[in-house]
Amino acid sequence: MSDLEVQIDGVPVAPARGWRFEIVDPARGIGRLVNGLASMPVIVEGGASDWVVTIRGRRISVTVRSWRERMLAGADTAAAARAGPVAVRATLPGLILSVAASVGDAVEDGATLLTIEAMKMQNDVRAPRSGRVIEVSVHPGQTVATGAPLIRLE
Amino acid sequence: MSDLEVQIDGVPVAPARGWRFEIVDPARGIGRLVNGLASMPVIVEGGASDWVVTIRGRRISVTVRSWRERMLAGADTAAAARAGPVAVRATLPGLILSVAASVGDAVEDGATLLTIEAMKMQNDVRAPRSGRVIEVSVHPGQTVATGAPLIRLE
Amino acid sequence: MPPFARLLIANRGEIAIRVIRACRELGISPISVHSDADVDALHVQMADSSERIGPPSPRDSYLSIEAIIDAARRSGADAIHPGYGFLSESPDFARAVEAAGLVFIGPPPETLESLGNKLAARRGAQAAGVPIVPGTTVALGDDSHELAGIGYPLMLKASAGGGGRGMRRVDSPGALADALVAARREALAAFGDGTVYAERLLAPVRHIEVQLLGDRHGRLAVLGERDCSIQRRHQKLVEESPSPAVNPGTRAALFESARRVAASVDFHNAATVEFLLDADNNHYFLEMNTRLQVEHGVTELVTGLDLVAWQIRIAAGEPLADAVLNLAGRGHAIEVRLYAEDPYDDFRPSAGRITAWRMPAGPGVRVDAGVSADTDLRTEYDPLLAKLMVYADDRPSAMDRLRRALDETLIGGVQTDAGFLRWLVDDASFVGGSYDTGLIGERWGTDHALDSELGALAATVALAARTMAETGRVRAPGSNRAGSAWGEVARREALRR
Amino acid sequence: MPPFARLLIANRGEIAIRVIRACRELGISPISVHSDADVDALHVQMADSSERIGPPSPRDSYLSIEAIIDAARRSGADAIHPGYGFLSESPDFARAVEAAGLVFIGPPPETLESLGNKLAARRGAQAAGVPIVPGTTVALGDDSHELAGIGYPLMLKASAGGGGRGMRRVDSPGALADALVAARREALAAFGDGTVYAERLLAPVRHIEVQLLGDRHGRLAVLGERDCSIQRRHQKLVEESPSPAVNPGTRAALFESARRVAASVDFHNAATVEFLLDADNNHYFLEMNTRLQVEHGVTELVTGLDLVAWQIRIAAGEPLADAVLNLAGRGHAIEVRLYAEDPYDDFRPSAGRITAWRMPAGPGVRVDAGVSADTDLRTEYDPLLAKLMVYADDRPSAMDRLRRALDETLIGGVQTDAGFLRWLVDDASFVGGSYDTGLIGERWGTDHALDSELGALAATVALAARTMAETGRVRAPGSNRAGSAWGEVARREALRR
Repeated sequence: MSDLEVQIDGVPVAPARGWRFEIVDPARGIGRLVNGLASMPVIVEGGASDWVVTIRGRRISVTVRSWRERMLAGADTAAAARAGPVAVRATLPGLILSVAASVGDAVEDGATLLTIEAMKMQNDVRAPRSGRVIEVSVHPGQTVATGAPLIRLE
Repeated sequence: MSDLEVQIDGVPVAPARGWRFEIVDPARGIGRLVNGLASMPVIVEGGASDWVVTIRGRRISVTVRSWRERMLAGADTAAAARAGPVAVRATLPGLILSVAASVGDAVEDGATLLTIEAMKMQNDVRAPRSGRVIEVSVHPGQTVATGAPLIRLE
Repeated sequence: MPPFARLLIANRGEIAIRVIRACRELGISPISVHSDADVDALHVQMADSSERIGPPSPRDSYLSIEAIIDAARRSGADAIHPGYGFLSESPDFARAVEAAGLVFIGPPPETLESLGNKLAARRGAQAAGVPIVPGTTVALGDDSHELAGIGYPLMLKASAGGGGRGMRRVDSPGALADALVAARREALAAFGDGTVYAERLLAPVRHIEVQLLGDRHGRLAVLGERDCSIQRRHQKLVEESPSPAVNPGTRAALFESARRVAASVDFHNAATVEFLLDADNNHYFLEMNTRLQVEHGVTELVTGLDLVAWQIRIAAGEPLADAVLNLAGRGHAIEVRLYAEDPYDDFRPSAGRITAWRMPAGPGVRVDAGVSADTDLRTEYDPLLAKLMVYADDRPSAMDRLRRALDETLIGGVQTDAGFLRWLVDDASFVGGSYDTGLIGERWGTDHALDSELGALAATVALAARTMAETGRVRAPGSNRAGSAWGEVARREALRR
Repeated sequence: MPPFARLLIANRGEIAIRVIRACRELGISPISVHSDADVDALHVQMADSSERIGPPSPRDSYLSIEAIIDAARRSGADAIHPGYGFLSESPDFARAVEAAGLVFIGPPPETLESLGNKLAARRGAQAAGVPIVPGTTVALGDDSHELAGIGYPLMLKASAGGGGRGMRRVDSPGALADALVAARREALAAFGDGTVYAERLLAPVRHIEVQLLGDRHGRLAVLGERDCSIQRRHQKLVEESPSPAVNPGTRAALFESARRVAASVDFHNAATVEFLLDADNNHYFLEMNTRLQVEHGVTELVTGLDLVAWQIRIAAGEPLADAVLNLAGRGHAIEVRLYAEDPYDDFRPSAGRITAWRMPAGPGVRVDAGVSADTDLRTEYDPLLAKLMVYADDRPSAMDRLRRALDETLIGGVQTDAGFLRWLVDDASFVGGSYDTGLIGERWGTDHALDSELGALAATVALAARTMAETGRVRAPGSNRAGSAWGEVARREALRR
């Protein structure tokens, strides 16, 4: 157990002193944090090393890894850093309203690549880093599912 | 399927014409009855041949048996009818307040045998049929669990 | 500033949760108590912390003054709310709380003492000029001649009684001697005091009560009446406010009597004065309960007030606001109590595990529940599961809302009185408002043969369920359910740590 | 006698359920409609029957006039309630309903037509002597000189607009031309009409609206105001009544303006007149919505009325009761909207399956929900999950109650705005009542780094969860859950039969 390390956004985090977690509804992941003087309802979802904890309405992604898992993950990240092109994918299913980027364009980090309508709202999809557009996989009027590749940057 | 027979209180019952059952929450046995014009929420619990259906707040025990199950059950009932003594058991856990019957008493069908306090209320336990008391297994002040034998009648 | 820092709730179930919610809103940290049977109870989960007070038997836990005072000391509470039932009207408990340097959310011990003696309360009301139910005002001896003037049928009642215990109906002089022996024995067993008195059995009669709030500065608010005439075993099942039987003149008379009774004792905090109302609109004092009533929510709905918050504020010395003193109710509220009881078998208590629990919601609906899905109902405690309350701008709309809310209510695993309540909202005497305390005996009765239409519907469901189960499409409760076993282990271990 | 026998609800989610409940209480059989995405939806389960109206895309289902009229014919409905959004303000729909011989629960098609044109509505209000937001009253051409008198910053708005679409803020004359092109394009795409107009951007300003009910006999009830100033993307998140910013004089002026606007059109049924209120208590007409508002429950709580029941009764020709005409509100109500949106990422919509769903209950709490545990949130539809409303006798108590209710609220599986709302009830400008429409931008802002205390608590939970999972004591959502797969199959099959 002492082998387990907790990270949030890649930063190691120590558990809160004096607090403990009690499960109330295991099927739904509902529980509470207690410290003898106060209590706070929480929800936990996930499994293995990837957990999402909801406290006071905020979903917090938490990684809990053993030493062995950390070693393996470190290798993955290093491999990813070496790789070149990056695929921009849809984070929500929706309707492509417009595509601002064309193959060959040089785009800056944060530039709007295209606009998706989802949940009655127009969402701009932005470049995750600077680069050159090497592929545009969608066109306006098309409906895309979550995870669908939209654009590739080199 | 046409092999299945439905009984309530030992009497065969035909399903309601025009109504069908839809399950809504299988884990909790929640569903509804619909006939195209109206709907009614229901709960179903149980398994195999023994079911309890709650409609409009009333729990109704329903037996659903195949031909084979009916044959086997018929044999059981016949055997039970031949048997002599009957055990009166606690239907609720509680505290024995008083015992009215003594070994050797001849009691009438419906006579009070003893009184149990359960859920803050005094409940009289009555004779299921006429007979002679051949055993008294409890005494006032004793706590009993559901199903505990209280008295045997011959 | 919150009136208290930490408040211990010496109760369980829905009323403990009701007080927890009031504490949260007032900025007070709520502390619950639990017997060994209640480690996983909802009221434990919702509090900031919970103290063990003993084994499941109420005598050794929720009724143990010593265990509760210990729990309050351990947890650093500065006040104790007793809820209703259990120790809520025990002068010894109130004294012990004060002796421990804590604030008791209720009236002074002396008031509990004098009103706990029903005979003394009858004499007090009579002295204050309030009509009482005809009967004796001193302890009954063995001489049946004392009762000659009352007339039969009559009721024998325990002077130390409450909650329907130690009551015996006597229909003729010949039955008196035996009944007297039985009533005394029952009263002695239940309350440690065999004193009984007699009241004429009035019928038809309605049970009307008046809600009071009094502060520690002599100010008294009269917050309308509740009609609690629908009862089984002398215990309430349904309450509404205003009463459909009370006209403005009668209301004024009831309020005046309630004020007089309150003025005759040293009262503060929340109390209810109970009356019987006969067909000619005469009212008779029955008793005064100096605690929160189960049915207080009905008054909250028509007044907009939070009675529990006011109880706590009053105990902390806060004066009643002027707006509370001059409050007029608005609209109509009805409460029905969801009990684990079988209305098809004389309202006999049922027990077991709740497999499904769906409560109604939406406009004008309030649910105060003490249980949820997977709660195990124990026979040691009161079978009240939840109070379903509705509010609307008039009585017919409230009735329609109640019917709708009951149709949304689903409880699986145990027989409840929901089927009776669903019948009730279609019953002409309830809908018409002309009912009295005899409703259940006369109109619900005891013959509850299953009608063939309901049987056919149940057959449809069971047949479909068996077919679905065999094709693996449904696993209904009753067969083993994944997860729950683990859950229990985890919960218990966490609490024991 | 019920006003109608069968009523079709041309909507989905919480508002469909709200109308279903009103139907049940009125003795009307409620019929729902569903797209292929909504076969298992709560509003389908709660109705007496449901008609399929097309594929998931709203354009082909909930916005298809033909499909809905067909569904009404098939099901034998005699009236249609449009809810809000979708076709609720479509004159074409209202006409089609009437042409089919059914009753439309709303105003006449001509009224929808004239008020749907925001420019015409501005002119109408001005003609009725009601102050309007400074700006143009005719369609904007390409000449920026028309706007010289308005001043910057200004807002471009679509004349056919609603719900925040087709709006563009312009900060300087140089940015006008591009903004005009963009606003026209967006308006044309959304509403098929590219007409835009300009209004001065007033700030700081509050958004106040007045609730009206009018019957078919010329009687009008003014049912108080709601403060809807807390918005993101020009859409409301929080509403309360009464407004903490409105004093009696301003209230009388707002009510008078609302009456004038209503009198200038042929209006009956439910409507809301929206105003902006500046720091000097000047009010300016914004628009009139002739339908039920999302936030109508806030008014129901302070008035005790059922607005949906009145909509249906009015449509059936019933006159407004005298008591409704002269109604004064009581107490204070606040509504917060639980949305599947990420407040830590600019309120971006989120989607997924709801794994846990616990709503608050108890005194003064009302929840109108459209989803429950295991609901799949689809991106085609509005991300509103539920409306949480509280009522108490004054604003501070309502605020305490809201905080308590939010603390009882638990939603798993998707990010919601619950964290923002929990922050809001501790925010000084909201608690103090001094907020304006700039609150989210100025006080919530965009920087939401996780504080270390919250991170440490999350770490505690995740570490314990992993340990419990490894010892088999808990199986959290995210790993596969037994039962749900079967359930879906069974549900779908049952509905297709």
